[in-house]
Amino acid sequence: MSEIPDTTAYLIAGYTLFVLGTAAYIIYLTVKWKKIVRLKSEQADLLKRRQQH
Amino acid sequence: MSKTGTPAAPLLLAQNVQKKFGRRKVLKSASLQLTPGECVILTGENGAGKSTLIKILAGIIQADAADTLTLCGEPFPESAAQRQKIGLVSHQPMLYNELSAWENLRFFAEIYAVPNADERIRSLLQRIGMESRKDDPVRTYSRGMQQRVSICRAILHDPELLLMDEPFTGLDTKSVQILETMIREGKNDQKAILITTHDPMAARQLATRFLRLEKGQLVSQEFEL
Amino acid sequence: MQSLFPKKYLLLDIIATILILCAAAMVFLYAPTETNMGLVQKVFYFHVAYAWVGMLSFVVACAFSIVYLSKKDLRCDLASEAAVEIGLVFTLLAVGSGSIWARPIWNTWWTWDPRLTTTTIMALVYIGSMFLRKSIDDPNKRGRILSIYCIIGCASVPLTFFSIRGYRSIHPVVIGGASSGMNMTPEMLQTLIFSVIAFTAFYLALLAHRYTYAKVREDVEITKLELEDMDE
Amino acid sequence: MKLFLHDLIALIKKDLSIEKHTREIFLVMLIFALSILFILNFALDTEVKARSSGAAGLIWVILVISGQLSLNQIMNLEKQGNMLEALLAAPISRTAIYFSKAITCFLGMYGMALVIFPLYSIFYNTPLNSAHILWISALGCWGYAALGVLISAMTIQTRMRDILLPILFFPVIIPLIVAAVKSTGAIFQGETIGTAMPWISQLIAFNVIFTAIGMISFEYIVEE
Repeated sequence: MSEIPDTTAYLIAGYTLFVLGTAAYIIYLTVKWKKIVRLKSEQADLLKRRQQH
Repeated sequence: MSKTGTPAAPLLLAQNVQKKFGRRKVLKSASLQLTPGECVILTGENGAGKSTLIKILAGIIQADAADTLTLCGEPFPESAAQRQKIGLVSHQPMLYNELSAWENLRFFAEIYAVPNADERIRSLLQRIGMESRKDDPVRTYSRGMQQRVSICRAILHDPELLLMDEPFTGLDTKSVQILETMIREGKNDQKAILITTHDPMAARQLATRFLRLEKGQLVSQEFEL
Repeated sequence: MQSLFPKKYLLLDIIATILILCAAAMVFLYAPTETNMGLVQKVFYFHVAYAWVGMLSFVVACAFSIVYLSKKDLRCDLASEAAVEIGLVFTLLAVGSGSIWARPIWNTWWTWDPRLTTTTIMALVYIGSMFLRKSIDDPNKRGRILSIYCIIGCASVPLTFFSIRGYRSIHPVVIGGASSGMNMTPEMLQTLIFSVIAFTAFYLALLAHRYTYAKVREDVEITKLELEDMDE
Repeated sequence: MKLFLHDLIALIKKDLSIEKHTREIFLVMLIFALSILFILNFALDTEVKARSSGAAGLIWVILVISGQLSLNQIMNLEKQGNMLEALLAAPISRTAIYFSKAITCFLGMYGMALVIFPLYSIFYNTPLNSAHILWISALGCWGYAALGVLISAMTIQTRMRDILLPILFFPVIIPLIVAAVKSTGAIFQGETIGTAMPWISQLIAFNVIFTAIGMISFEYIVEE
């Protein structure tokens, strides 16, 4: 039975690419989400103060 | 829209026209009625939506929603044939800079299918005193000259409705006189004219009615003449 | 709404994460090591899943574009924007993992194989449309123009595949079918199908989040205008 | 139908007379193409350039890259004096505007192809050896112009204008270029039409598809 070539290095490379890529995108999304939520709450306060006048 | 018993059927009837420009609702519910022989001055600050209304009536852009929008009774902007009855003057001259006045008018005469175009163009050019410069490219003209040629372009096909978007901006006195005579003639041949301007004093003596565009609605305005 | 993530999609997130973990478990524990490729063959499962999601996302974006053109509902444009962005990320990861997987087998990082080339061209179309989206401000015009470009892209990418297929092809791999000289044992096939399902669920969760983000950003813009009006 | 044709001819005459006055689009494109031809000459060894399939590919690369200049320019004419609105206000159908732009661009491209093809065969004495080249290159140029005008109508309304056109246009025009290169290459190699037919039929199919998409969606792109 031919000896199975040892390609574990590429396996690790492949899966680190998957994990890092997906994680990077998720982090990117959360950062943008946090920014926009903060902006929205600031606006909500501004709106409330404006309506009181 | 005071209906002082004008017998003629309205040339243009627009009710509850709405248009959002970007995220801003520029026209909340504009209603307007134009009868032949009328000259309506529409004022309003810059950005109030005057140009948008003119573009909708000219068929360039479509309103988001409108109860009725009819020209001579038929539903409006969809069909290209309807636009044959409309002449448009905008603060930009809308002429091809590289072409001469003659070539520009020849081109527009062809797409508006103007009968015996050459005499029509020649007579119009004479009237605005551009006979001598008719073969120079438009980019060599002064602003006043360009606007005069643009006015010729608008009335070339003898439209029933004349829309003018801030036509008086940047005109020299001679061009203003020519514009006023054209408007007066238009009123006499029972054309309906709508002029937008942010300076209400312009062409006051020509106007039969005044409208103001505020908060996206058309409000009729009585001026002590 | 200070939460890290919108609550609405928590359930979807949980399901997606569980599915992915199971898929990973299946890949490493259940699926046998392929005889003549060695361990690197395990990259194949996720590679196909990512490529599938990339293509699916392109079709989803195209579908939303068609709906937008017929219904002029701005939300469809936002959904299309979300689908395009996620599609691009998955396609790039698929192409990257594809070349890593190909390296030991055909000892080249890149092969002009029709499927791989078409996927990369699809990524180019994605990037082009994102540039286009950034450079138009008026939301209505942006929606209209982006929808049409998305439909053109959706028409052109399959045409690219057909036109270059006759060109030169090393491994006639059909999605999910037998891979180049790799005999697909039943366990392998099950793992593959499971990971494709897992990543489709993950895709839906991501799409929901990205869409919500776009929706909130749009609301912020609208309230900005309202605030301006109130100032007058 | 007569009216449509009448408007179409008027629009094309207008574009051509502007071109006659400024001589911009065609001459600029031609000189750009020649300079690329010379650059490629030094960049590639003679063997590639002389081989018939290489020749077809190189000619089409030159046409595709320099054709992009005319695409930007053609829509720019309308954008300067805000003329697109004048045309939209005129009683002509939007498809007439689309076809006039596509035909003008096609004439520029085809004119350039008629210069580049013989010039290339002179420079590298590759035989053109059949008149079929004429209509095959016409098909290629038409498909290019039909989709190009559509993408140019989009990018002309954006902030980045000319830079955006190649990024958006080249990825989606690839199928047409592949078919065009393959067909021309087959003809250069002296194959009969029969053997090159699979590629030519693909070229025709792409032409039909892109023109159809163009006709339908041009109106959506230009109207505000």
